[in-house]
Amino acid sequence: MIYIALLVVGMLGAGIAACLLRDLLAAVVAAAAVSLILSGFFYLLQAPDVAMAEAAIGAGLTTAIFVIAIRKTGRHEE
Amino acid sequence: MRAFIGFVALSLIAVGLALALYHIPFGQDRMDVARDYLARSVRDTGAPNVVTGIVVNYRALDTLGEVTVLFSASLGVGMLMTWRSPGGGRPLPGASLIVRRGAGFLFPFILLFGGYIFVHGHLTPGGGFQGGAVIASAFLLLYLGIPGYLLARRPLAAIESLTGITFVAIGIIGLAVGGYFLNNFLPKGSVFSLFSAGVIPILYMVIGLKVGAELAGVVANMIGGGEE
Amino acid sequence: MIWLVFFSFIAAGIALSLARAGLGPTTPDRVVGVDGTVTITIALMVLLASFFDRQIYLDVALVYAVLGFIGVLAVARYLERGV
Amino acid sequence: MRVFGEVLIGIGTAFLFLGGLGIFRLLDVYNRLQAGTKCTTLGAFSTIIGVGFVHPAWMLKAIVIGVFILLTNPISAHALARASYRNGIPLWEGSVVDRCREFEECSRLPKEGE
Repeated sequence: MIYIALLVVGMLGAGIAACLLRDLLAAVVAAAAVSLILSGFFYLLQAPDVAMAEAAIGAGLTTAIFVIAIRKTGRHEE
Repeated sequence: MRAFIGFVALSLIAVGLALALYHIPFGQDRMDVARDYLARSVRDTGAPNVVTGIVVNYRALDTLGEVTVLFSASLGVGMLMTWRSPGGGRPLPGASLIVRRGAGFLFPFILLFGGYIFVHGHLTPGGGFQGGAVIASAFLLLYLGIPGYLLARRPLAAIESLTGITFVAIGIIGLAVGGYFLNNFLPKGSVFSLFSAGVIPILYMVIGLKVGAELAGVVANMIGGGEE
Repeated sequence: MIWLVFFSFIAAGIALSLARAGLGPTTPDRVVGVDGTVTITIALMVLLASFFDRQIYLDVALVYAVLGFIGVLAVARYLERGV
Repeated sequence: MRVFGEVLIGIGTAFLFLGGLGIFRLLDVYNRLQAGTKCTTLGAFSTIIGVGFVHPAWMLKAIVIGVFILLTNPISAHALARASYRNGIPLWEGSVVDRCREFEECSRLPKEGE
């Protein structure tokens, strides 16, 4: 139970950080952390199919696509 | 001011969700359909993985829709980003020797792993979408490790189109043989063996190749896009 | 009983790495925190597969072991102006 | 066999905890990367092989996972360390040796925005 509470707190903190950070690269890293903890959650709830989809998409592809988009636009939010 | 409005809207949504979910007891199945699927799926489809049985057999038409959505998203990215040399002609600093060699060494293994995931989609967790994402990640690794790498566009488009046609063709054969679209017309085989579950492995291979080609196309378009 | 010890160690490791990801003054610090969390999570997933006694759950850990470094590599190549 | 596997898991989880502690407590990016790569790689490898010993039928897949961790973790750590050094992220002020400065490979990049 306490482990699940820890995971929930971590995921909430990372999600709020992803919204509030002005440095978009750091926000992307926070979003990657959200995806990681979410995948762990699906795993704990014994849904390995969904956990695997979240892992395959969230580990490499979304981070890289966000990073490329930041390269094309700008790193800091006004 | 904008942050305040956003906060109010978010709390309204949260209160609404809490009110709506308050009366539903947690952890009990509220629907008979789930129990029905669990009881019948293995016998009907021949796939021990119930999720696969639902996604590619009972709800295969919805899967066709999903693949189409992904296709149009890839098309949109391709229309927004033009196909040009990486970085818009700006010379890119090369990756170090370790990254280059590592990317080249790991690439075939990651491709093989993606293939393993979608071929074994009816036996183990995972399937076409997951395997396709893994294959696209392999190409992304090449882009990251080897600056100036360009994916050949023509085979990519050919794979996308051919797999889409194959999906629909399997559906129409099912319509001709069994009376409804995407009917599982092949013999089921014995449960837990690789060649079993009728058309499910074939459909998952088709979906995996299609998703992999589409996501790799998205990555290629994003990286190779112009800078104007 | 012994599983409780293992899971406590791993939970402490995840909490400390995530705290570094939250605190880290520079972006590479945060990436280091998330990268450490990925590695610890792979071990956690394998342990949980052993705990649930389901072999097929190992595949999820395998996906993370294969793909976990691509995100870090993407951020590193961005910092090198290589993307 | 089972006891041996559990001993390996114990060693591995202890190293994972120490790796997390190192990531949290050490003082600059490079030291943290040291803890976050060496320690957690050894910890995860030991844990996974330990699970393979507890369930002998899983050994093959456990070895595959472990080998992938051993192959991929150093690549990302190396790329991150090089990128942060070339971006001019400072070493801790008490550091006594900086061999990377002598090589052309580690030349500083121009500031963001050229």
